[in-house]
Amino acid sequence: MQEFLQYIFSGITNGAVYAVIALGFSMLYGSTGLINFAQGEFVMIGALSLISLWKGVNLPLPLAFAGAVAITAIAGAMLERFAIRSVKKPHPIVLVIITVGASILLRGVGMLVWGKDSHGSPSFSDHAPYDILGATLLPQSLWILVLTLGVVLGLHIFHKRFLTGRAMLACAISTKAAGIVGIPTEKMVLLAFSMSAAMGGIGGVLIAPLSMSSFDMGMNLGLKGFCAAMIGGLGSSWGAVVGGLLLGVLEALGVGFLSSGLKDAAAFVLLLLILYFRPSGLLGTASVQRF
Amino acid sequence: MRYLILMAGVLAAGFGLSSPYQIQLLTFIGINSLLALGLNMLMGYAGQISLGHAAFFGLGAYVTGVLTAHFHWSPWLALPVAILLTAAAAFLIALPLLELSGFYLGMGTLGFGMIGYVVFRQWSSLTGGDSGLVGIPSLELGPLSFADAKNYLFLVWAVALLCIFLCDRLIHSRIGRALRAIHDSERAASSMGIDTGRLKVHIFVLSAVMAAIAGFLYAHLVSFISPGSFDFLVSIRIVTMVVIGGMASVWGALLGASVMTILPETLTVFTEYEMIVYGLIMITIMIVIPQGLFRGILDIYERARFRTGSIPAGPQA
Amino acid sequence: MKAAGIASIGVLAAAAVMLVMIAPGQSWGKEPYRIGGIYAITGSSSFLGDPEKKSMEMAVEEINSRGGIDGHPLEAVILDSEGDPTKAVLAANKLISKDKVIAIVGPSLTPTTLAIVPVVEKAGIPLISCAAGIKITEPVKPLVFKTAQNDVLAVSAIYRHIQGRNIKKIGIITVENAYGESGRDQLKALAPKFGINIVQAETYGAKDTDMTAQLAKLRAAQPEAIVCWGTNPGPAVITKNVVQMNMKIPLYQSHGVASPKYIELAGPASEGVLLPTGKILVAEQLPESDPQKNVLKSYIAEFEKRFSMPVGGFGGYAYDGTYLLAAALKGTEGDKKKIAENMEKIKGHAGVTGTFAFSPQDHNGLGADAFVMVEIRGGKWHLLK
Amino acid sequence: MNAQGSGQEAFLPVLRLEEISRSFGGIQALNDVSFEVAPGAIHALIGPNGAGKTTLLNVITGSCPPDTGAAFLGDCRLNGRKPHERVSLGIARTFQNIELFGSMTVLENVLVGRHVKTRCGFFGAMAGLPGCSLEERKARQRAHELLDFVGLSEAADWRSTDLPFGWQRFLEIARALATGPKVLLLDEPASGLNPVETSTLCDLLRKIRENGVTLLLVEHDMNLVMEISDRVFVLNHGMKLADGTPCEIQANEAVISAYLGRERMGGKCSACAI
Repeated sequence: MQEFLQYIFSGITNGAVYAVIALGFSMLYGSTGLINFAQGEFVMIGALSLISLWKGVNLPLPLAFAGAVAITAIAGAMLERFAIRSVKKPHPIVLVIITVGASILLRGVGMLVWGKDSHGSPSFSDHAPYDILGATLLPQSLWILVLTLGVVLGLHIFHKRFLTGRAMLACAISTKAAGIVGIPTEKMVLLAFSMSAAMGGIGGVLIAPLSMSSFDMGMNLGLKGFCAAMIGGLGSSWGAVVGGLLLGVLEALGVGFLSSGLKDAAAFVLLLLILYFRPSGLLGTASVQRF
Repeated sequence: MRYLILMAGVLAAGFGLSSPYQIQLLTFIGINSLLALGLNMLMGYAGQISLGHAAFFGLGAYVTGVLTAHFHWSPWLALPVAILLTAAAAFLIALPLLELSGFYLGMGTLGFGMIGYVVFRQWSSLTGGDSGLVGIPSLELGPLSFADAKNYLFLVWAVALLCIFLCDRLIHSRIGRALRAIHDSERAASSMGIDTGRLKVHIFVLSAVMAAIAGFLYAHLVSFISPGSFDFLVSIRIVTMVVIGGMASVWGALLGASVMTILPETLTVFTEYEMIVYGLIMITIMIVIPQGLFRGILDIYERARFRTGSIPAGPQA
Repeated sequence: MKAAGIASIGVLAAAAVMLVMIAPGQSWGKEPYRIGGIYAITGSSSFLGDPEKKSMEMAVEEINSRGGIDGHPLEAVILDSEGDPTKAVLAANKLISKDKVIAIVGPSLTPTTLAIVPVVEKAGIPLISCAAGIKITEPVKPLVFKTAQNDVLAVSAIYRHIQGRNIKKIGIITVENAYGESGRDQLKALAPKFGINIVQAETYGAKDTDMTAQLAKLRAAQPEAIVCWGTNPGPAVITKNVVQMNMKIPLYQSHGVASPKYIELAGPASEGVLLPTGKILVAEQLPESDPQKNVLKSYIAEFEKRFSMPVGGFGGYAYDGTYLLAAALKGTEGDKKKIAENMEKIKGHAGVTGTFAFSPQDHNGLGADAFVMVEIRGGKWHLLK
Repeated sequence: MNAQGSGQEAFLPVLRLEEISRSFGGIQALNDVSFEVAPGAIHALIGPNGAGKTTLLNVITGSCPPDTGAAFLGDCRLNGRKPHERVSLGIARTFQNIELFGSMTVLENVLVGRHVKTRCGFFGAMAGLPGCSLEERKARQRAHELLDFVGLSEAADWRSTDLPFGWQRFLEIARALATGPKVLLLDEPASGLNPVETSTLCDLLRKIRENGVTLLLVEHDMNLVMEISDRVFVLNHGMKLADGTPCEIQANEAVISAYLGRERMGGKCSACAI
């Protein structure tokens, strides 16, 4: 029981991080129909920026948090402005390769800026870990969970309540029609890119105190986040959350009841099963035709 | 004709080159060409992406590696086994996914690729696990020993040329037309009586088999394999070769494979900046000539081939 | 006077420039010995390759400043494998055919080493690997040597310490790569010899972010100590997790974390962690009688001065490799076969990693004294016993 | 069904729909529609927008399976057969928004149409078997004949999407004919054509009928429908409203009130006497 609870805690902690990263994938796909393979690199930038701003520059945590997210958002906006928008005939595969190129580029930049070593970061708060029925719950896990839910709720409200959010949804449904009714579609794409990059940045900020961060941390997290987004249903915010948590918990249970070496396989077997039996994802409704 | 030129080129290079480094590089280009060619058939003609081709590459390499190193089979016996196993795996992956349109195959292959990677690492009693599988013998055919780097170069390129030739033939046949039709309009292709799902499964299997052959050649060339050579990044690299070279063109695959093999070798002079330069080059190529290097170069030729002058270049690949 | 001084400086500078331009052929009476280096300078194993490259460059300069080998200067050509076997094979071929090296030091990793072994054997070039894997030197290949300690030595050191504390049940957690796999195999193989029972064996991915699930499973098996086998940053995360989960049992790490980075990453959680390491981390605590003391002192001083970064345990593999190669080169006039033969004759060579004594049966040349056990106390390495 | 068929008429209907229903969500697109298509004739399917014409076409081609009811081609029950299987059985179609294979030449487009009439497979093509090259030669010959037939032989080597719009229509028809259909379904073949092209189309459709291919066209151009159709079906709100010769339809009160309203029907009854 004690172990089981520990697996769940561990799974939820990792899962919440996957969820935030998945959210970035999902919201970009939802508004532009694009899969950004550089998403993991935004996680890396977020994590390392936080460490630099918080520990290096000694900014207070909230400021460092905001700064790190802002840096990733700017990186995302630059990716859209200088690379994605420059493509004249945007065939999806060409755009995907551009994001792959961007991920290599960003990793290179990360290596130059932060070096090849790993960096650690303290937790957001100094509380001692909680002991629940013998299982340990880290305060950082609570932070991650709360902030993840906050991000999803924020996104939900943005899409439902704000004019810009609704305009973005309109672009997702039909760029042409949105353009005709006067929505600046180019700006919307730019905004979608920087928002999804910011999600990646938040994921990085959340994970930095939990683990060690280095310039090459992005790919693995990006893949997991992408997997989570697929499981939950691309384009669905709540799907991303469900997918992320499910993936995290499944991995932890895989460690507990199978073998730790097979836990990555477990994630991808789940992905295949979802594809076979429910291709639109657990919560996905949109017919997935692009790419 | 083009084959003759290429063949002459390879022969000249083979006999002209004395540096084992250049010979080895050319051999790797041949192996990568096989990989890119197979994936090009899938991406360029069936309009599907595979993000797990490294797993098929690895399957080919590991099957022959395990059979020859552990069980002392003849490589020539192991080759058909590798091909059959890879074909079966590809068939099982593709069957449920290719019925659906969209990018499901890409996602499925991504999952398959990761699972393959985990299996290569975890089944250590057979695969040698993370530290790799040693003792894969070199190839021999009667009195001809392919332990000699030059002979191996010729072998790899003979296989690559044969595959290019066969694929070229296939593309210009009934099946190839059907594939291009699927790529242009799946609805219309289906209304022409083309079994789109089945054909896509077939081309996927073909593409996986070519990757397996490349894996076979790689394993016996390096005589050592480890999971790191078949991870997700390798899958991405193969996709990149196809796109950079140009989709829907066997020659584009060749060009893409060459560029992507030589580029990292030449970029080492940038040391710390290597990744940045590499990423920039990829992005720039895609922005400037999204149809790929080969198409980009042949644009003018294409314009001349169709009578009217104002044709947008290349198929919308 | 002043003018003369400036003039003489000018002349000196010009001479120096000319020397550099026509060097090295002119300044030395003899042709340089060109040797190759292949390291994972970039990529995920750059923590190994980077200091190795630096140490090799350093060693070459030191040797040349002492007059080279039989009057021949050393010249090193160093390539990056990025930890990729295919790239390593290409690099080896490039070194052999283009740069015409007479021997190679490196690569950094077991897979990259195993990948280039056939290449160097075909070319008849001696190879001194910096990787740990036992597959490299067992079975013995005439041309292949290595300077990194076999994992079996590290495992023995840990197990002896565990035995001394009268602990019988341990849990192990190893990283999923060649290093962790080799460690896992040795940990399992040697346990019965020391009367130790491995109650639970777990693994973790090198890029995993949280290992509490694995540790919970370990805890359930109720071991009396945990042995973790990996390279940074994973073990640092595990160290933190162990403390967070309030597991009050000794934690042993492998020599893979033996760098100041580990203490920095794990922070206060590293207090009391035990690990085997080469003597480099505790050089100043060694008794004066230790044969390695002088080598270590000069290596550490030179490395920290030159690169202004703290020294770790990995660069020494390439440093020793270069010096061993230099020793073996004496009197060979570049004959590759003789280099290998000379290597096998080297005895009592005090290096950074240990005291090497090669033989035709032993191409690693290190004994149990290559490792000492240290404990982390107050953020510092503390030599035990 | 044989008994029914032989008892009713002297010939077997080439295409027969029995009580087809199909709904999308809450909308009943087709409701219990039955009709028969006689061989060797031109049939038209008309009805106001949203009457279910295209859905019916999709039911026949198999891209939209019916909820209930059955479709037959001759003796052969079509239900459960995939679209591409139906093509080899003899059902070909064209699209309302022309769907050519844009990367191919005009000739190649028609050659794709020969797909079901040729056999050469993966290995045959790769190995270059003599049977395959022979088959390819024959296919090319047939494709040239068909281009001749629709009057596009001049443009055989053009890229298909470079053809003027009207010609693309004819190419699509040639491509559909290449599959050797028994029944050819045309989805609004005259839309977007100018009057000259429409009359050429009219001639072409008659020529196709003379070659023994049954035609079923969905069309809005009443002049065309009334001029060339042998029989007209009228759909309204997913139900069959009327079925008869153009003259009968023009006279049908229900049709006039429901579909044509006060508008006078195009074409002259005398012009379409058979």
